[in-house]
Amino acid sequence: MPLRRQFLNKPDDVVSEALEGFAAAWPHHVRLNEDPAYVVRARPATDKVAVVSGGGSGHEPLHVGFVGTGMLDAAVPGAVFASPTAVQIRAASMAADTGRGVLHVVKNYTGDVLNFRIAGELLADEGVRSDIVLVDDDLATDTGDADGPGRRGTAAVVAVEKVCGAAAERGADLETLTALGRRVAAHSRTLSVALAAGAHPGQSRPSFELPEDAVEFGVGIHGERARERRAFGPTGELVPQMVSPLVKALELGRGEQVIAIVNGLGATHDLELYGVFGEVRRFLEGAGIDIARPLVGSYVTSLDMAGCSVTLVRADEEILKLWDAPAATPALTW
Amino acid sequence: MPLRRQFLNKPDDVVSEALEGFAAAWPHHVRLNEDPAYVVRARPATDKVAVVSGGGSGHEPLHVGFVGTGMLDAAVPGAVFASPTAVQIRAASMAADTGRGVLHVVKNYTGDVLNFRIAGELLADEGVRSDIVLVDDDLATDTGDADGPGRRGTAAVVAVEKVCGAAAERGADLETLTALGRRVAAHSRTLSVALAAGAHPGQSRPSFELPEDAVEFGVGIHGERARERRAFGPTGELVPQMVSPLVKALELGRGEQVIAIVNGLGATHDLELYGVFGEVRRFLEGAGIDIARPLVGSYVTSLDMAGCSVTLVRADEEILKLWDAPAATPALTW
Amino acid sequence: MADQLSPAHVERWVHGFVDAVEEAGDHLTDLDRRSGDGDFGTNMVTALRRSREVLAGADTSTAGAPFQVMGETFLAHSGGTSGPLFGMWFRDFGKVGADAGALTLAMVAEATANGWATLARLGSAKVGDRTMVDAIAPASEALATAVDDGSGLVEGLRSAAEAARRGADGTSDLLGRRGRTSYVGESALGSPDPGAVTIALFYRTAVEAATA
Amino acid sequence: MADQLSPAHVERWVHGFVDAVEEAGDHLTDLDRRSGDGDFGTNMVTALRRSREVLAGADTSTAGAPFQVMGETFLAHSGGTSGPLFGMWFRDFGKVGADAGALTLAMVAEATANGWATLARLGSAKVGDRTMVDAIAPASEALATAVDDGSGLVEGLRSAAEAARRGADGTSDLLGRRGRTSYVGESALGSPDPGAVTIALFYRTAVEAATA
Ligand SMILES: Nc1ncnc2c1ncn2[C@@H]1O[C@H](COP(=O)(O)OP(=O)(O)O)[C@@H](O)[C@H]1O
Ligand SMILES: Nc1ncnc2c1ncn2[C@@H]1O[C@H](COP(=O)(O)OP(=O)(O)O)[C@@H](O)[C@H]1O
Ligand SMILES: [Mg+2]
Ligand SMILES: [Mg+2]
Ligand SMILES: [Mg+2]
Ligand SMILES: [Mg+2]
Repeated sequence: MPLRRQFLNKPDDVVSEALEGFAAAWPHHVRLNEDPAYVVRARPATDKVAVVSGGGSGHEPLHVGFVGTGMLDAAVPGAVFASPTAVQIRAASMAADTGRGVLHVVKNYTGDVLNFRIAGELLADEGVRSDIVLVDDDLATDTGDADGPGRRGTAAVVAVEKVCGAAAERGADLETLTALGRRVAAHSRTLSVALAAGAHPGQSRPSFELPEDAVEFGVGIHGERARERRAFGPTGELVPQMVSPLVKALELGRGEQVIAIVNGLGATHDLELYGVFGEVRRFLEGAGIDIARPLVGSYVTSLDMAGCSVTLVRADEEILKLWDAPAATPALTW
Repeated sequence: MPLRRQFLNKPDDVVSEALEGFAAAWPHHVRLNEDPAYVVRARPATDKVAVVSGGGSGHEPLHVGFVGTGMLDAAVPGAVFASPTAVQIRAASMAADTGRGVLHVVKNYTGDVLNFRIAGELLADEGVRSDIVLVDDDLATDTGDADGPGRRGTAAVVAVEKVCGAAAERGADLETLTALGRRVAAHSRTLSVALAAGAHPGQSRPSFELPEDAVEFGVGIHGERARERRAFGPTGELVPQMVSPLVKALELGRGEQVIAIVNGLGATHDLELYGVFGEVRRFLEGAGIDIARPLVGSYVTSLDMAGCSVTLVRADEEILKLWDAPAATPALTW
Repeated sequence: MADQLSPAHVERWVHGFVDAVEEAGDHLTDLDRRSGDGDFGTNMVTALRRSREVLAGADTSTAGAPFQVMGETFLAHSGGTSGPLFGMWFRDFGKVGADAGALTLAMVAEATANGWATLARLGSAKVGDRTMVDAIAPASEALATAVDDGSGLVEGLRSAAEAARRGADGTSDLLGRRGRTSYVGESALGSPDPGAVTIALFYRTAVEAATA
Repeated sequence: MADQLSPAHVERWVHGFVDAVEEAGDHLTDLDRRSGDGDFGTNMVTALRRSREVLAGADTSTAGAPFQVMGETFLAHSGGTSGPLFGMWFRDFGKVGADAGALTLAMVAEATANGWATLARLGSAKVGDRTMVDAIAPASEALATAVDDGSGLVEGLRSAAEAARRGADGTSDLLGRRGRTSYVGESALGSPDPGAVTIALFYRTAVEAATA
């Protein structure tokens, strides 16, 4: 039975203690409000639309690691894998609002969507305008069922936060940002594969067990199992199974440009992530698709899951310019 | 039996494939020379002492991730956990040399020391001046035996590379840099604790097994066991056992300033690292020691080891100024 | 028998509701175990107890105040799906009674209609989806009829409570189409939806408060 | 019997050495297993085979050239402790013969003395530490004496080979104080140090090349 112990005190305090340590580690970037819990920039912006995101904890550096110039104005962390409350979101949004409204970047999960929608109503009562960009990039949950919960939101949220963050910094208004974020989200797809599940704080059992010859194909970022198991194999065999459906779903044609994100799910080593990226590159080269911008690292994790995701974002000149714009956050700076 | 599979093709190709992917992912930062393998800045400096480091692979982002403005001019990766060869080091050093000499930042391991010393002799034959700063911060291997191999080099190497990199960028000469680097190394100590060992590429067994109630205390970064096992416990109990000996070994007094590095060993989640950092802070506050600069993240890893290290570096105004100087590398940018 | 709900009546209603849910907590959790993930009762009781504590120190001089406190408490502290939904539910009652010295039957009817609309907007649940909306909708219709008919407060609340109970009971025969219960399919049949049962308790305790 | 080692002699020496280590490979690995980690023979044979391949295409018109090739090959490709040390060892032979049409006994003595100094500088091993230095030191002293005495090439090489062999044999009685063998303590006693044995082969094959 794989044992997965963690460095922690009481499991219930993991998030609040981590937030305290995080804020102390990045005093020039962020400031923590303890109750309700949210993180804002250390030097709040004064005249721009506020870009705010949030969701369950356990995905670090997402979202708190992306608070800073050029990305988020505030991040709202929930408990591990649980949505923040609407009151947290309202408080963070009001702290970040400069009077020009608030863009909520929300990963598509029932709880997150519900609480951000409620927060939007609460904010309206306070006279604060807000709107939601729903990020729903996980191709593994694309059932085509219009009545269902839709695709989950995963690593494409980083692209949405980067691009909208940069546009907001340049003065774009809320309508423009909402349209831009929705465009990025609509043109993003992700597939994730796990070699081993992570374990919840305080638990030593991973959230599922995998036989030696299988990978969890199309896994989510909350320790839930995928719909499919496939044969374990070398990256040269696994990666095309991930990238090919993304290309098809986005209907990417020869000569098109993408942002490609290879993301570690928590316990996957850089050596592996860069190897995976090499395979992504080989595949896309073969398809005549140009990786205009690469991003490789562990940005959206699922606790200590051994796994990785590949995200493709169709890019145009506007998106690339915003992607290249400066950012200064704990997790992403250029 | 914990299963630790990896994303890879042939285990023998892990390093070369990762390097290829790494270089493709950071084209504006680095350029890869394939044979002999080394990484240099994409835009080489023209008039400064070259700062070059290297060592076995499996510690990523160390060292290749620190190539860029303000840190390394070149990094020389060996096979997993094995020193690069002297010929690799010579080639990297000659590629990086601008005529003002080369500083080698070397972690204290027999193979690394031998190959860097040989490289120094080879370089002398080519008319290239070089000198070595040996980083030997691992307090767990401080036996006091003058004839022994001495303390191992671990996470303090990041501080040495950052500080010497910044000073080199400002024009310091080789003698000054060597003295500076040795000063930083002499005032640095680290202790590392593992909750689970990592596994070599292609192997599914971790390099050692731990009972549920024990931690490997004073572990290295090559999957080797520590001399000691201690009781597993909450971070509030484990962290003081790590920090207290560091304070003693450095003879840190009340009112002194340190750079504190909390480093993940590969599979340890940010939530945990920030929790650990919180405990480090509490302990040092109690001892009246000021964390002038914090750094929290996975910078010097041991494959997918679950564990973390705490490094303290005694800091003065010069060191802090150099620490704060801009850096633009794949793994560290500010 | 009151014909308006004074702030004291509303407080009694709210405390009666907290007590009733506390008493039914294990049963509600069990219902959620059959049709979801088995945390409903526990979450509900936790949030209600917290509300009771906050209420003890709060200014409840208007008829809406107790509901405003409950709304904020649920929105600030309660997780899961039902927590925020109940938060918005209570909030609509708080809004209607915000500046009022008492709640009339028409105001209860208005709050119920607003709350139904809010929940439908937020959770997209329609009647028949096996959610608390299946108790809210008949209660709302009963209240509207009572107001139209010029019924008295107690009579109107009684008809609402009766309608809500029947609606809740009826969820036993429904297949879930919203929330977690949509994943369990037929195995939930035979047990009512815990959210709907809780709404029935909400109107039952209103009657008790008005008649006590 | 030559009194100088021409480039052809040196090539024969080098190939003879490669063959001899190839033949002794398993035995050397076994010795390293007793006193270290059991990779010595394998590493050595791999690097020597690679050297032989490079030599086939290299310009070896000077007496030092084959050694230069071997030095570079070992430094570029051989891991472990002994690989780089042997690289530097061959390199010192390459340097002495760099521009020479032939190697005299004095030049072999000089290269040996230089190599010894290089290894001592790099590896800090002293005589008696159970390393290849325990074969090099007596060979170096024998060569110095031979040069002082005006001995012929073959005679001098023979005395070096004999001294190196005795030195290597003697390591069986030594406790390791450098490298991995320092960790295994007494359990290595009774078997000679593989590095020292290899140095003895180096001088034995020199004699064979000079007398063939
Ligand atoms: N979309 C929805 N709209 C209205 N009510 C809902 C919806 N989804 C679930 N519910 C109600 O919430 C109750 C379950 O609440 P809870 O246990 O907190 O949810 P979960 O544990 O699934 O997050 C159900 O009994 C149902 O009445
Ligand atoms: N410090 C040293 N100086 C000289 N020779 C050494 C030293 N350490 C080891 N050796 C030689 O290296 C040989 C072992 O080589 P090798 O198996 O490549 O080393 P390892 O596997 O320990 O890295 C020993 O037999 C010894 O002759
Ligand atoms: Mg539930
Ligand atoms: Mg639940
Ligand atoms: Mg060996
Ligand atoms: Mg070895």
